[in-house]
Amino acid sequence: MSVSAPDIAPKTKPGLKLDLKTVGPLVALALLVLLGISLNENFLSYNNLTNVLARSSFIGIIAIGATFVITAGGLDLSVGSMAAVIAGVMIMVMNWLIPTFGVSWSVVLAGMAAGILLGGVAGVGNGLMITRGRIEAFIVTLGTMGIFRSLVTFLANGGTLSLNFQVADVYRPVYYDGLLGIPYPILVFALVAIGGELIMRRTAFGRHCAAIGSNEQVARYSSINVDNVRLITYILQGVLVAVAVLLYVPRLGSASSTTGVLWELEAIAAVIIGGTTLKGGYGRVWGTVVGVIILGLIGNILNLQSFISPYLNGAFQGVIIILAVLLQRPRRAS
Amino acid sequence: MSVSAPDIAPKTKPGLKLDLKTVGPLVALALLVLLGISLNENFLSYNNLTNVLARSSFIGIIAIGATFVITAGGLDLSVGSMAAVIAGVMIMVMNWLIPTFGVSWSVVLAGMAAGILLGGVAGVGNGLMITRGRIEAFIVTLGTMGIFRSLVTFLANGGTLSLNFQVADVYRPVYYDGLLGIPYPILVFALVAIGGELIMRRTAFGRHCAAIGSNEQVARYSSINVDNVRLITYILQGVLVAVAVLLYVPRLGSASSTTGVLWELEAIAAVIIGGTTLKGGYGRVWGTVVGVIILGLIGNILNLQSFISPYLNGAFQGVIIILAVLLQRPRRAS
Amino acid sequence: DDTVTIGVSVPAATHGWTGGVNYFAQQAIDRLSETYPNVEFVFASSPDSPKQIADIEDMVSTRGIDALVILPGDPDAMTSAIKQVKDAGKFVTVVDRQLSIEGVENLYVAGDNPGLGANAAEYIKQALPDGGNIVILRGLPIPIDQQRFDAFMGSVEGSNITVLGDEFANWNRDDGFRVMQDFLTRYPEIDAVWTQDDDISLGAIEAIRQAGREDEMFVVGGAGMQQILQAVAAGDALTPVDVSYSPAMIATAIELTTSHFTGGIQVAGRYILDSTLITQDNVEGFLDAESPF
Amino acid sequence: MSDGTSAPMQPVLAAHRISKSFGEIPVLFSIDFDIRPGEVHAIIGENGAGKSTLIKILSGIEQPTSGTITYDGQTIVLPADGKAEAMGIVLIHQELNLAEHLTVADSIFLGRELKRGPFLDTSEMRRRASAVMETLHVRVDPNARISSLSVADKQMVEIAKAISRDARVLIMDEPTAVLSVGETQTLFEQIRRLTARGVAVVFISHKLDEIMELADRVTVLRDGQLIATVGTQSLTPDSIAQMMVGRELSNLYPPKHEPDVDAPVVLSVNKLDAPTVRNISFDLRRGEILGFAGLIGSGRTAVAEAIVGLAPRSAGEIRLNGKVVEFTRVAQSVEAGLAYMTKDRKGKGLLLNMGLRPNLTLLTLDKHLRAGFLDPASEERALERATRRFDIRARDPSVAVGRLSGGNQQKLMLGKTMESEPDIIIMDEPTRGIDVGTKQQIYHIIAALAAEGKSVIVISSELQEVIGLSHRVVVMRNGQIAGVLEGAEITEEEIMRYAAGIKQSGHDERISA
Ligand SMILES: Nc1ncnc2c1ncn2[C@@H]1O[C@H](COP(=O)(O)OP(=O)(O)OP(=O)(O)O)[C@@H](O)[C@H]1O
Ligand SMILES: Nc1ncnc2c1ncn2[C@@H]1O[C@H](COP(=O)(O)OP(=O)(O)OP(=O)(O)O)[C@@H](O)[C@H]1O
Ligand SMILES: [Mg+2]
Ligand SMILES: [Mg+2]
Repeated sequence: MSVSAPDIAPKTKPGLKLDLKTVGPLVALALLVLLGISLNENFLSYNNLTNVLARSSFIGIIAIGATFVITAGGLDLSVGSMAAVIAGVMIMVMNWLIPTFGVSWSVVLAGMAAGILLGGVAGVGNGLMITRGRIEAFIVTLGTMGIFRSLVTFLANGGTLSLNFQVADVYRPVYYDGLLGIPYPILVFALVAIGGELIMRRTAFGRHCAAIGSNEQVARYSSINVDNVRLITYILQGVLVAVAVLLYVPRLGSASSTTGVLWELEAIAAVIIGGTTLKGGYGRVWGTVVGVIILGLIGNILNLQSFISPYLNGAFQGVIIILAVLLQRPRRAS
Repeated sequence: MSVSAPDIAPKTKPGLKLDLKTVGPLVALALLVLLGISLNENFLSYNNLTNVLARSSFIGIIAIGATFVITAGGLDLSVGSMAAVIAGVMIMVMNWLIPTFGVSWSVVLAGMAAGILLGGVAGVGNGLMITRGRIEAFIVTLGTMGIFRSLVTFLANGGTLSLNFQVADVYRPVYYDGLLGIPYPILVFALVAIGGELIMRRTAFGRHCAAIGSNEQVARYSSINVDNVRLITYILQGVLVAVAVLLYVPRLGSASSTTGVLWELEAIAAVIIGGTTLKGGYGRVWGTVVGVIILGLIGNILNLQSFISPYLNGAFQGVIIILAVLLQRPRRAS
Repeated sequence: DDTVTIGVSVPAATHGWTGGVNYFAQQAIDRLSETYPNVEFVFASSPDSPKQIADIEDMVSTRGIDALVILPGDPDAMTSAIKQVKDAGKFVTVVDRQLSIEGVENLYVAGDNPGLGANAAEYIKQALPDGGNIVILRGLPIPIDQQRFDAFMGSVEGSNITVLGDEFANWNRDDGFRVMQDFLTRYPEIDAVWTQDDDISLGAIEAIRQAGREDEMFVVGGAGMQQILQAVAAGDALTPVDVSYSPAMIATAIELTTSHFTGGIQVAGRYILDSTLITQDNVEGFLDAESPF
Repeated sequence: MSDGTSAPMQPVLAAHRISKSFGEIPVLFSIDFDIRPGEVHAIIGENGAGKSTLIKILSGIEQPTSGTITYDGQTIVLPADGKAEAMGIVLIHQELNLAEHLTVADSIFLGRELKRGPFLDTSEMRRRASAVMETLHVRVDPNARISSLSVADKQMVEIAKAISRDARVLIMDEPTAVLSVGETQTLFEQIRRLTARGVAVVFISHKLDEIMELADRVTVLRDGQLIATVGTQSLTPDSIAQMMVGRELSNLYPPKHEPDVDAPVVLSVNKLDAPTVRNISFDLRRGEILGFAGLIGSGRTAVAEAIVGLAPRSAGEIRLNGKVVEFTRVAQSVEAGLAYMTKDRKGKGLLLNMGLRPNLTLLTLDKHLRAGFLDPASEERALERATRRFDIRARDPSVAVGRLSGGNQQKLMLGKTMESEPDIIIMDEPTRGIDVGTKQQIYHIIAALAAEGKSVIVISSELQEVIGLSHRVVVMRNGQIAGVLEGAEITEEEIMRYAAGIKQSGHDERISA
């Protein structure tokens, strides 16, 4: 608030306003949890909660990358297809290495390395076209979305790429096991979230993302290398997509042209539900985590009840998404 | 790239720059046409051209609405599902009126009226939530996208809603016939495009859209009723979706949960290929028309050849979309 | 001019089964073009009905096809467009899905969707003679799914089988996994799962294994995916049977259509490929090491 | 402080025969300019003369079309994009240059964040931000978001940002345009402190008294040409003005007409309460120029915005020509003949990405309709008229207004407001960033409007302007009216007394003529 007048005009309390905007997603989450509890006594069970969190972890990790991209004023529509291509290539690499290295962890590690590498390269590709090529991010990533999707269909010959069964058995624990009862996917998700929050809040890079998204020219005049920062957000996004895929592949051991369809929309929705501004300039990673969990719970709750016709699942989802954001909407801009 | 050394550095000439930005989509279109001609002698045939234009007209009419929404700084992801619901309701209304009115044009007209009305109402719904409810357009229309999609699934009971065959025969000419050899869909598309271009360029409303998209505060201080203008863009979008559906129903005679899937992405892509700015503030309807035709031709050209594996169609599409925009990319913003 | 052009139009590979359709179609095309140098094929794979209509329009107006083999993604939406191809004097073969008016196609090659549902139901009734609880993982909300579902429900009606719940799993492994996990949370007692599709089954099976409840129930899928068939052959108690609904029917349709032009045989009428119950006893006939599906 | 031209020291930064064109359009012709350690070198000139362009070149934001730059005697090419800051050349842009989403502390340290290990040292940055703001006597929370600050506070943040840099050359483009007298004085103190340490300062302002007070040397630009560089001692405000404008500037302010005490009251505000202001009552007569004075943030803008319907009103009554009006949207007030010109031209006044024509007619598009459609020819005529009347200089008429010089943007905004032909005009800081020559024209326009029977409210932080123009002056303090001055009472001292709260009229007294 500016200096301005004291003791008069009780203006809309900034405290309350700030609070709603901050706790909005949390309130929505709490309401959903209450709904879940009221529908099914198993809702709060260890099994159900770890199930929901573990399967939300892919989108979650991707959405954390998207938080950076969007905060810096960008957009990445290609993440779903990128995930599919990375999964496909990982599987092919592992299958292809078995004759040489046998069924072993080294094959899995090589596959993982290939995945991360590919994610980074895909991110570099998107990022360079957007920053150096000066093409609208929406178009670049819409284009690469088509390209990646085609590529995986082509690699899988229209069908499904399946991981060799023995390697899959070696790899399986990465999704299904855990530490101290917490499945690995949840642990990785938590680590990425904490790291993301730290980077966003506590590093110059995070600050620069917000500055660029808020006002690119100001950032440039402050001698921030706008192109590089933006490029890094896309690379980060690519690498995080790959990390998500590292957890995805051991779950079902396959990839096809349907892998990751619409993940981009889900990730962006989670980011915005979490309170990040779509036009850039302000992002919060913890909000994204809440957004992801909200989306995960909606699906879970729908499966736990029988009142709503399955035909109307999408409508329920739509209503909840709107309500979750309604809870944190700004008052009339002045 | 930025301006580098001194000494009469011949800066990118503003004349040329403007031209490229303007003719970019046209150049892309011309190149595609040349490619088409080289691939197949029938490419330029009357039949092929009217086929391509007529089937592009649905997306075209929707994309013209999207041009206004986007110019005014908004976004509508719900158009595809909205189209499905409108088609479904139109079919139900017509089927339901047959017992009363018999198979006649009046039934078709009643169906059309219902469609337009529903489109307007859907637009009002989106618009009110965005303007009065102050919820991010992305979220509102993502929500209604789910809601509309569910609704049509529900109405169709998970299957397909089919128009009574006799009424379909009455209605069919609206897609397949024409005036002076030009199919009606192309005529309607042309009319909507001309009207849209006039509204955008030559009316206060068009100017207001650009002003709002450019800077909402300035618009407000310039006595523009920001909320109303924005609301009208969504209503216009809804009505134009309905107009597109009026042409779509006689072509397919049915509606199901898969009707109109991904139309929103195609419409937005056409708008941006045409040179409208995704963040708002500048829009051009003729550009959108060119964008729609480019997208239509890509599909057509893919069918003219057998070199590219159908699995890679999406990749070809992606590359062309990126190239089309590359042709009009801005030089380094200063 | 004795060259013949045959258009083949199928839906894009948006799930495993359509992936198989794409695969078998291309394989048949490759094989037949080699055998018959004077037959040219035009292949298109389309994500939705307007695109599929566009594709067949293009085949007629720019590629000059003599025959069309089509697996319509949404038959109701495609009917009038296919009828136009027929009216233009082309030979039309429709695969898998019934058009909404009769007598358009010259040749109809189809699987049996209601049969798929009914066969699965019959097996479950027989496997659970004392009754039991089952859950259903459906595909996408489109007519095929509805036909399978209706037939299944019709068949279990009046028996002592209780359908606990049904949700859409979109013919997709990931969704099969997700929905099954939640069903396992929700229902402590499940005796059988009907997924009507092997892709969904694969996801559901992983969820059941994760929950450690593979001894309590079995899964009946559909379509005859090799991975499941191998499990059937191996006597896996979790997947004792499968119901055939082979995507290779597209290849049959292409072959028949080609022979109409090359072999001088008049082919016409309806070829219905039964949805048979595949058990450990007859699984040999369905195994095919080459098939990607 | 150095003593002007007499002690020629080696310049830190110098420009030699610098020319600059934007596309085909030349804006600077062979300019020589240098700046020495410890001096304040002012640049003055009319709007669009090329001042901002020159200093952008001197700080690497723009590259010259020809000519060279030397730094410490070495010929160099300055790095682009503010990287010259690392070399000690720091620029405060003419237009506010802050990212609205960031906090004050974030903004001050943007691009050179303090770190502890890999992480930001936020507490240290906050502490240092507070300390700088302290030296500038600005009371803003370092955690406040920029978007919540007033224009003046934003400017102070910019200044804080600049002086907290380790500058050898500090270039300021009209830093005082949005500042009050007090804030200006604080800034000058800081500038003197810096020059004493040998920092070289380039200072641009249209306020000639500031130039006289602060500068050691003055460079005058006109139409992109260098007119002269002279020591300040040899100048008077009149001679500077003459060099700038190229003609004699006699009376800055037009002669005041006697206010007509019988003229009808056209606008009457009674006990108005609105966000940040309370109990506002005053009358405005036909043909009257009513000044609004007060410290920045005293609520003058808030009053204006509440009157025209831009801000909600919680209590009170507004009468226009005797009739009670309830404006909830600006369109209604414009319709009723009451127009408000904002002081925030960049954020609320102009569409920076659009051309002059759409900006000029945005408020009054209805006047350019023919058969329901816009008539570009009619808009073009309006632009020609406004260009002549307000002397808007755009070398390239198709340029986006964001590229116009600051003063010309202001003139365009004035033209836009006047397009609605209002009977009552509220002008918020009407001459912000305008050169003296044009200022004189604008003052005469305002006087002529009043003589025609229009009424004008002038909100201004330049006391001279309020005093020179107004028939009566309302002084605001802390969101309330502290007093109303008339005739001989209208003096700087008297206004300051009310504005500072030393003097106050009775609380419930109805304040009117
Ligand atoms: N990027 C640009 N593109 C085109 N023209 C420009 C650009 N920047 C400045 N100009 C033009 O250069 C001329 C000089 O502008 P400049 O901003 O240097 O003036 P100024 O002396 O600072 O004026 P003021 O006192 O109004 O701030 C103006 O005619 C302006 O329109
Ligand atoms: N806390 C607030 N709540 C709502 N509006 C505010 C608040 N603070 C300022 N404003 C509005 O912001 C705008 C500009 O504020 P600013 O502080 O520059 O002006 P002001 O307080 O009116 O002072 P001045 O006398 O300098 O014009 C005004 O419209 C004012 O009503
Ligand atoms: Mg300037
Ligand atoms: Mg103020």
